[in-house]
Amino acid sequence: MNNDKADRLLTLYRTMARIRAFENAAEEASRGCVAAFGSSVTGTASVRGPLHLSTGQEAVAAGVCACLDKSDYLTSTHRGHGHTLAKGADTTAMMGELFGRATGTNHGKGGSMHIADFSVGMLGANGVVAAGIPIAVGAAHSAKIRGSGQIVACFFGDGAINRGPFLEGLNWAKVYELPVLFVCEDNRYSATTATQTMTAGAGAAARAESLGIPAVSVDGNDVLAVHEAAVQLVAEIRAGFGPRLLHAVTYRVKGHVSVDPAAYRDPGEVEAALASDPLRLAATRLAALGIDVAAIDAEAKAEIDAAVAAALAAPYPPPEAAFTDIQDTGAGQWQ
Amino acid sequence: MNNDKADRLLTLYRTMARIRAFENAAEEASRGCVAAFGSSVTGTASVRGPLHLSTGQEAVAAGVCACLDKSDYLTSTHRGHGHTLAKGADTTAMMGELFGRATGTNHGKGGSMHIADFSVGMLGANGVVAAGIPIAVGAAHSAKIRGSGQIVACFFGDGAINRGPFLEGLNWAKVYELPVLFVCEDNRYSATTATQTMTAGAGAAARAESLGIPAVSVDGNDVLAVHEAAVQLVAEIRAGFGPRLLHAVTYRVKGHVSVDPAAYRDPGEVEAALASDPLRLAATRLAALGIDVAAIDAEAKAEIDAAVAAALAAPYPPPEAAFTDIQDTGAGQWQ
Amino acid sequence: MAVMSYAQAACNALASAMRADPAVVALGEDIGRGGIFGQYAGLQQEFGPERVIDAPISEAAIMGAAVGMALTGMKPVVEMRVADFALCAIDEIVNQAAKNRYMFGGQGRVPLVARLPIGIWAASAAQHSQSFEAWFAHIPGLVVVAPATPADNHALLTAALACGDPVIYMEHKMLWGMTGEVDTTATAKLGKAEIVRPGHDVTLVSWSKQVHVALEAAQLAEAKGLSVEVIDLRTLWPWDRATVLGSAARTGRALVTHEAVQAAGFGAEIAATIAEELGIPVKRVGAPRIPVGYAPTLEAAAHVPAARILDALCKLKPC
Amino acid sequence: MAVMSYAQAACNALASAMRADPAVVALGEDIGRGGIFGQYAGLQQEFGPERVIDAPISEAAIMGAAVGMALTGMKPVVEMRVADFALCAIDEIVNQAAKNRYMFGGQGRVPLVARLPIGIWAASAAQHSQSFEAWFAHIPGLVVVAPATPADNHALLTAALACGDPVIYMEHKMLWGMTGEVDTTATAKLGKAEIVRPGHDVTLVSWSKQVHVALEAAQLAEAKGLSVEVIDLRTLWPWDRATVLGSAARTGRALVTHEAVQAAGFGAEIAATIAEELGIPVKRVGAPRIPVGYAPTLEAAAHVPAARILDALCKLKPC
Ligand SMILES: Cc1ncc(C[n+]2csc(CCOP(=O)(O)OP(=O)(O)O)c2C)c(N)n1
Ligand SMILES: Cc1ncc(C[n+]2csc(CCOP(=O)(O)OP(=O)(O)O)c2C)c(N)n1
Ligand SMILES: [Mg+2]
Ligand SMILES: [Mg+2]
Repeated sequence: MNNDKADRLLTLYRTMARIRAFENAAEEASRGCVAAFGSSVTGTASVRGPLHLSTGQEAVAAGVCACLDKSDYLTSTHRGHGHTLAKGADTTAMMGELFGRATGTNHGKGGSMHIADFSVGMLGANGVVAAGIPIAVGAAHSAKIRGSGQIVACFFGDGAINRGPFLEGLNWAKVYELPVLFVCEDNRYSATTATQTMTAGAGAAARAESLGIPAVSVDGNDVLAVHEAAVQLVAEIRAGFGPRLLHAVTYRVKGHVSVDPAAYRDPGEVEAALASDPLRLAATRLAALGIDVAAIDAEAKAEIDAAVAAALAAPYPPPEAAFTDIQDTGAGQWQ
Repeated sequence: MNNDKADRLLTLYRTMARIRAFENAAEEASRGCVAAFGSSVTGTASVRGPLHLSTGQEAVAAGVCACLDKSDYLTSTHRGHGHTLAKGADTTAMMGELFGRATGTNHGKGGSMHIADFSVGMLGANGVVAAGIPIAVGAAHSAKIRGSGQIVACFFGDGAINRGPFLEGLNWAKVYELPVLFVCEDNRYSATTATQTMTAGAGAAARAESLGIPAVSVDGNDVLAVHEAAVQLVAEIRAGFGPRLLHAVTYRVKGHVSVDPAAYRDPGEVEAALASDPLRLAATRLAALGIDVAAIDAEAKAEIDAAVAAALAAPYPPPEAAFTDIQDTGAGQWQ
Repeated sequence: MAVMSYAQAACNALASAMRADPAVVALGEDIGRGGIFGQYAGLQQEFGPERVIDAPISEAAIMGAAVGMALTGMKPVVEMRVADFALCAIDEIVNQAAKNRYMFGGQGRVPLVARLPIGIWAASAAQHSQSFEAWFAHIPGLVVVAPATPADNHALLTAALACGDPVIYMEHKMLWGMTGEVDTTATAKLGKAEIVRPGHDVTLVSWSKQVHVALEAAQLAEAKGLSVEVIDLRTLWPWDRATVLGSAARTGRALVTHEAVQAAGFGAEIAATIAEELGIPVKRVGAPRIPVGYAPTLEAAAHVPAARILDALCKLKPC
Repeated sequence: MAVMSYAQAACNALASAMRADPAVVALGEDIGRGGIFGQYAGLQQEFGPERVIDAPISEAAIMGAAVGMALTGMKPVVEMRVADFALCAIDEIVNQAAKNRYMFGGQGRVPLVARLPIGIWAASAAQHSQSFEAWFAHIPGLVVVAPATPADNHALLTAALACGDPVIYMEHKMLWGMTGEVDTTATAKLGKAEIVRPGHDVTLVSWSKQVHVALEAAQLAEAKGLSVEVIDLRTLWPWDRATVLGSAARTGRALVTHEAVQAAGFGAEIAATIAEELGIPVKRVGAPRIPVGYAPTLEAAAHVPAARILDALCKLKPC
């Protein structure tokens, strides 16, 4: 591995470590938070409501977002912390949002499922599976019309490829040769269902190709592989060759939401997946180059600990804020 | 051509001739009927409202439906007269429906866009593009659960493959290996738009194949070719091999609706298409075998003339009928 | 009589219907593993994957397929998980399921029950908290049901499965865990409201989880000397005009409260009808026309608490 | 002042907006060839296919893409052809366009105008005839506009394009060909109703094509000695409470009529509000809760003719 590549791996590792630390802290802060899978709300958690963790999937967010400029756009899913952080959002504001505080990226209006940071081009997580796809396509269409040179990274899960907007969005992107990178973050599950059992044919890449969209599949736990594939695809997109799809195979290490014990899964499967944890893989490679990640991990933890402390100390939005940011036309007429 | 084949062609020709006569009569009865494309309603036509003619596309309906049993199901589009007739519906009841009469297949409640004849398994035309696809899949799923041996023919246009339900329905059909024949009746237009310009990739067959559904493309104006392809696909479906797709390329000879002059098309293109008119092609082949179709044409015309006369003589549904066939629960509570 | 949760009651009613009638099937995402709220627990084990059908994330196809099944002899129960996701299947509900029987002149019927859980679910923000009952009440062809208790979830789901029309069946997400006595032999008639608390000063109409808030407000009002009659509508379409108008005529004052946004909510229909028919004082208390925010302070603003209902009651009759 | 059709007026307003602001684009099926009602005639010739964008038959993606465009600096006009097809894009309207600004804490705005033509269109049956204005009035975040004349279609579309909020803009399909004087420099304020006929016995509120039916009924009532004040609401959300309540307080009686199904229609909101605020006699006349049938006899049953309005007027004040 040459120096450049080692540097790149180090940078990518740092992003992954920050995401991992963020997810761990969010999970910790969410215990007892949501009524599902037999759990009920205790009301004491700092992070309330459904919390979808991307633990174990960090390589996809890190590898792809490292190819993006700040002015590029990104759309995400319900599982969007990693994408948001990797796109450059401030973790203090992010944690503030998960805690529902006025200091959050969305001033407490969205929470985990709707985390967004428009200031870094992150146009929002989305609570509706596949709903981000047409929005990404529209943003790419806008970039093309405006000749801005921006591109869009559009993340979605493996389950999303069975929803209509996947077809409609990809078809549109190809018809208008739009600058968008579709990223299927394939963690092999859709809530409690093994996605494979509900998916006909060879999956995301084959579907994209049937629409004339070139697609590449990678090991989504190998951050360098993800990054190199993304670099190539993004270069093609920036060169004006139209949309591309990246299919990154990874694994959802946690339950669907933080309270899901995921008892429907074979423990052996989970164990095998943990063995190819993306941080561990990258750390092993870095160790072979004589680089120890302990300091990076510690730094990441310190950053996130500070974010949690700040979130805990921050105020909730005032009740009046429930009536702002809706619409100017008719503002005040709430009945 | 052997005798069997000649007989088959003759049968297919008869169906096509009946559809053609039906469409011609409907067109005639609709002049001045609908406000669009610069026309306004004169109010005098017998067939009012949007009328989508399948003139020139008869080979697809005839070729496919000849493989179906009466107990098999069929779902259709806004352009459904041909499918309905070929599935075995009575033309007098059909014409009655177009005329909005109480004697119509739907007792005047649907009209051309919603023509249906459940008694022969024809589950309805549909005013919403692609909406018939999931319904067909559900009917096929039901047939499979009930072990009835029925199959479903699901017709849709080339424009419909860009709507989400196309993907969702085909994926579902393959996941559950359902007995359904998807038929993309590709007349190369979606209303005023050349479908090709709005369609990415290689089209219906490629998309089906990406979902693991075997697909066959045929010249949709060659009724024997359509029929032979359908026979093969239907045999596979009946044998339990799951869904299949037939892509039949034809041409929409008329405007999108009967009042559409289709001025957006190159006259040369239309002329070329007329040269490969499916009835003409079949008649030429039959002539080569010494069979003259004039008698069949005359018979078809007589049948449809009688249907028109019957429709004209039939009463409109009584006003009270506006309040029947809605729901039993709460019937009578209309406000 | 057994004590069951609201989720179990529905599960139990569905299991009984499936045992009695092989045409009843269920389809939806994640239901094979019992549904994420346990509202299908054990059903796939008992009835097999052919009748408790796991679906891809394809709401449009789920609802559309259910229409196709219903037309061809099945009685599908369709799971949408939360009503907000049913917005991905609206054409299938409104243009297909609701209109099929009419549009095709009565040739077919669509006996399906679509479960669209409504309501604010703690900290679930704008896309998982909506109550759309007014939308479906506006659509000819649909029956709209919203049970408030475990017992009603059993009896009304049973009635919905038997009625033969397409039913929008709206459970409330915050009620899944609510327990209560359930008589599994009890029957209910769709379109019949229930007077859940008698009173003589004001008629207070509600449905779903808000019935419990209404009862709370009625109790607070009693302390102030106001006797409030609380009606649980149970079925929103057809709604029980006789019970509501009868009660309102007796008390001479009416209030409607619901969790949904007040503007163009179903409370408007009831209030307008009472005003038209009786010309008596009438009021509504629904949610403000704002999305549901995530932070507890914001979410609180989207709720319709007992205190607001009490205020309105006291405006109708000073107390 | 020029005489234009309702379709031309919209076309003209859109062209002016596109000339003035390069961010305004239009997208939808068949609009490159002018739209099937001529409501985009000549626009692609003038502004090119980059700004008058032909779309595949992909309503969900059309609306979703418009949200993405609106968030990133464009002002898209979205064509849905008929409101019935917009049901294929409801998640995109309700969960995305309407909620984006709020859910993301005001980081973005969604200045899009979605054209959803409503109404019974001769002999078009159940899936091409619906009026859904009540649905959108129920959804926080959306502005709802329904012009009744060519002049208003010009002025209100111009206002909608300028307002910066997501607007559900509902033209009536039977009005496309209606001609009238249009002052292309006139402006309109969203949320302002207009008293289109003054009167002192009853206030009659309507919108869209039904305004013309209301005027017809008012004229019939005049012949019977009843003086009817007709209000064209123009914007359904925000609706002009001051004008409506002011008029109703003056006349002491109010009637609302709309073409949409009466049950849970927007008339309920107005009637309920009047009853709550003024406690005066109030009535509604909307369509029965039935789908629109194809045969002329059936279609007639779904219409709300002047005679029914007159009946209701005479019930409010014997005449
Ligand atoms: C339209 C819609 N249907 C259902 C859901 C409920 N739901 C939330 S996440 C999820 C699974 C999504 O799977 P996938 O796309 O693979 O993403 P992952 O959760 O694995 O990241 C489901 C079914 C939803 N949010 N939206
Ligand atoms: C969801 C939806 N969008 C738009 C329309 C309007 N529309 C009716 S037919 C048609 C074109 C359909 O093209 P295609 O599927 O190729 O069928 P064809 O008309 O060529 O038979 C369109 C856009 C519709 N009916 N439904
Ligand atoms: Mg997944
Ligand atoms: Mg076509």
